[in-house]
Amino acid sequence: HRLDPRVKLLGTLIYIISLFAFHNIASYLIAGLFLAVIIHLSKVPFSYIVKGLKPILFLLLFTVMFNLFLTPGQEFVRVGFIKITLEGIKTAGFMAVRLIFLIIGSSLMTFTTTPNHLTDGLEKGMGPLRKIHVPVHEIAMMMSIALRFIPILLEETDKIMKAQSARGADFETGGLIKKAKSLIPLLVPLFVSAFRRANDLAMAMEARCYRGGEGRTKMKPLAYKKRDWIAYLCFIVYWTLLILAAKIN
Amino acid sequence: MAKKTSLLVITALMAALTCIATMVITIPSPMNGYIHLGDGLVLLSGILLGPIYGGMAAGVGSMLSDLLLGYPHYALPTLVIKAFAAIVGGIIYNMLVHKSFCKKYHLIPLIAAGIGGGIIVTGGYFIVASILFGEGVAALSSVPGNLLQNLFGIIVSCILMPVLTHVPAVKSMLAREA
Amino acid sequence: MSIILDHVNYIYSQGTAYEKHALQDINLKIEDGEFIGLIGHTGSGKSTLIQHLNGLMKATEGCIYYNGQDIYDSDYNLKELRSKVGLVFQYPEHQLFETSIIKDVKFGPSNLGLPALEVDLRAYEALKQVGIGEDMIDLSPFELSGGQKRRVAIAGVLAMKPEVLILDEPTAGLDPKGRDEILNLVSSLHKENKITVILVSHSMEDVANYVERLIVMDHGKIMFDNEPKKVFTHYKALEQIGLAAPQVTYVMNRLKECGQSVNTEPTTVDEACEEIIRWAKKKGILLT
Amino acid sequence: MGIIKAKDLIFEYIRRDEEGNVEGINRAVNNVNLDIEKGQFVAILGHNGSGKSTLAKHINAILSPTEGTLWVDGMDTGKEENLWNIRQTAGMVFQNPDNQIIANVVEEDVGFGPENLGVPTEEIWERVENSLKAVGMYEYRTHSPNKLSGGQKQRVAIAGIMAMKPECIVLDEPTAMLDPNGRKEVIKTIRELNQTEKVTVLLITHYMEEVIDADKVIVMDKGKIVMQGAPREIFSQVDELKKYRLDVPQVTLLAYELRKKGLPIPPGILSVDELVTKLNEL
Repeated sequence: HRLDPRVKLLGTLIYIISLFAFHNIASYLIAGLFLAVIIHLSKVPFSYIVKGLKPILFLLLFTVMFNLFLTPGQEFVRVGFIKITLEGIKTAGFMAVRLIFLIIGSSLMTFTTTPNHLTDGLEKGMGPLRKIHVPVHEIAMMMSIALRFIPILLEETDKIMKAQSARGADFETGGLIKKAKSLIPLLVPLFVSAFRRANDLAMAMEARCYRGGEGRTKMKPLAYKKRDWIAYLCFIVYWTLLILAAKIN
Repeated sequence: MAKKTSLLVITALMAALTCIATMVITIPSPMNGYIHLGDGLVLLSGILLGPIYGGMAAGVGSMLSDLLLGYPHYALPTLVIKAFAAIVGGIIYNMLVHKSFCKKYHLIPLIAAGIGGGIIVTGGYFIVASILFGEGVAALSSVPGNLLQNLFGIIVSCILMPVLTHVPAVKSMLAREA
Repeated sequence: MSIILDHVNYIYSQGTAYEKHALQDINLKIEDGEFIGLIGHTGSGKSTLIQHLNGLMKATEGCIYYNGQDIYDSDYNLKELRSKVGLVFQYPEHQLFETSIIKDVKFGPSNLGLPALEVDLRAYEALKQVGIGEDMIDLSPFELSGGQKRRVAIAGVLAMKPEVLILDEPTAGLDPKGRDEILNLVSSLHKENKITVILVSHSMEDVANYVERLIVMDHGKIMFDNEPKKVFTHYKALEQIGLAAPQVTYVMNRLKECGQSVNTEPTTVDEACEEIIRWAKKKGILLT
Repeated sequence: MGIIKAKDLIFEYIRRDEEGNVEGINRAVNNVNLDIEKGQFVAILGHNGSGKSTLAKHINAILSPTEGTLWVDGMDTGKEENLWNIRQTAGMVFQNPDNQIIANVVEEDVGFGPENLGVPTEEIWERVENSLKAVGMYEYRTHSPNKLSGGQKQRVAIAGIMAMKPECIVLDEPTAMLDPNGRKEVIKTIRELNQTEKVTVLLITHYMEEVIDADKVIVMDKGKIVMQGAPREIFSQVDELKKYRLDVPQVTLLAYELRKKGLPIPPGILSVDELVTKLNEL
């Protein structure tokens, strides 16, 4: 939970790559075990994670079905003209497990990290990219401002929708084109508001001496702590185990 | 006021708008998430802000909406795909908008840009789905939803653009681009 | 014609940790042609209340009757209700969106499905009422000054010919002159067009000068509902909920506390002036 | 020379029509001369469009004069190289609190200014703590600005400026979007900063009640300074103020009317207490 966001970002990335790089039963077992340990450590309630899986349930089923029925190979069971192959079962199984791990893995990161931390992590983590003229600071600053204005503009959207409804606007019914047209009374004021806010904010930032990333100090500089190094070590161990498992296989 | 700060903030606000457009007007579809207005905003970001900043706004905004809506596994591909779509859309629009025949039918560059961006989005998500769910039909199932979304995006942009260009703030921005 | 609220309750995010009882057992009768002031500090439930009156929000419990009909009946036409109960939100100019003033004002009436001629007629009339000249109607609404924009936005609601007009802090952010202009406009709409007006405001002074009936809300409940003069006699209770009476009420009350024989009823400068002069003459400070 | 001094300041902007052709020139600030002493509380009154905001933006070097000069602590705002020093010396608070808070956590927002100035990390923390305490928002330091009331947000914005340790703060209608309670909070905060931290305050507003404690009131109309003086002097001229689309607090108006009717009370009454005392003395 209190890990440096850089660790979490990189860790998630490593984990996702590992899922695609190795696919055999042993490595998936290791991956599953690893995930279980992390879930335990992160203290995110299990029910939360299961809830996160809900929206993809249908997708999962769909994927499993497709791979189950459409993978060619040795026949296993046959009902009428539908046949299930051994390979089909295998691929479907792998697919399902991989998908579930992937989603749990990535949602774990979002559960334990606030978007703000993520922004910080990104800015620092991408630091080396600055050398090749990627405006890392600007991207991070932009993300942070976007995050700040999402709730504000969301509230504004709600207000405008209500105000236009009071003038008889109808956002609910009609076909695609009518619906698109009905959005104009919502979108134009929203744009105008966003631009007005942007103008104000840019002025306020300059009034507070903002002049880009150069020469800035940080109020909360990110520093690796002991537990961050331990986490890195864990990832190395995890990766080695995977390679070993692949070799044995 | 320094242009840089102002452009940075406008990009951030466009990202916030993109995120909201993706989140607010959603019709859940069981196949691949939801139909929303996000693609329209991706397109407009590319057009209003130009390829670089538009790409940033579109990518980041869409990614944030994935994170906030609980589709974190899509976040990274979304960032890349939507950014790329906005870039392509922006470039196509800027290429066509000064052509003489487009002066008469000012929707042509917009539609062309929308189609360009749409191809990127649909193709991009197809590739992602192929990696996630295996190649073939399962991945293909993402296509119709994305196409519909793009169509919706293009329609909204076509209706919105002419009205937006009358808004002073937007007008001055388009003038600066030119 | 009237609006009746019968035991109306509204609870935000019911069943979650953020549950909030925004309206608690509201009973209210609003008669035809009244001019009502609605006050309360931020979060007192006044915005929630006015959004119930035109059906934008639906009560968790209780009924609302408009002209004797239950607006929550399944066959009740909510769209028609919204045209009859016009609601002007705070900073209404932020909702302008069309390319010209006249088009924007037409938006409301054309949503009602009226014939084009009628829509035109209503739009022109509404703009005239708010004092926007015919020479301006083709301008973009974004080119106007703040006060003008606001009047155009109000015209957009007036063009729907509401029987009841609700305004949520229509003077917010305006300078004193702009504020007086808007309030006079509202007052003349009430007098000349016999529209029922509900004015939501933070300013006691404004309310005291204009309205005939004052409703004070606190924590989702109606605290006072009476003539302004009567309500302001409870100025100490008002202070406790973060509101205040007009300054002149304090002057009169303080004078009385000091043993002067004055009537504490005045709530406007004119009334107070008259009363103090009367007192001064009686005391012989001022010769008659 | 005072901390803010303007000499023959003129600012013009060019109006353009649809095609970008010059339609006319607007003179938003017209020949303004101004001298504000260190530590003063000065209020600028004027209706919307009277040029008061334009003047304020000059003090922060957001705009630079078309003609004439403005000095902030002796620095000419027209000179590019002074820009950042001026902005640090004269901080600016704007109308809409939502549109000037940058970060997603209160303390991070207050730290934004010092970060830009390149202040070392430890000192940033110190400054953030002090300025949050000065505006009474310390206990909210880890909150999200979105959850705060308007008055609280505006106080955070003020803390954000205070953390830059300015000599002077300019507040451009900081209460226009707030409810009465929020307005009271903010005005009280500003007055305290002026008295305890000795910052020079320039408050721009059109609410008369907010300026009765100012050392000096300036009234602007059509880009010009039309009245200048102590609040009592200014508020005794009710008719004059009405001419400039302004009004006075209700008691002041009542006292003025009573005086007109012949009651012997002094001009420029500013508070309920004052009026009651005077009436009792009769």
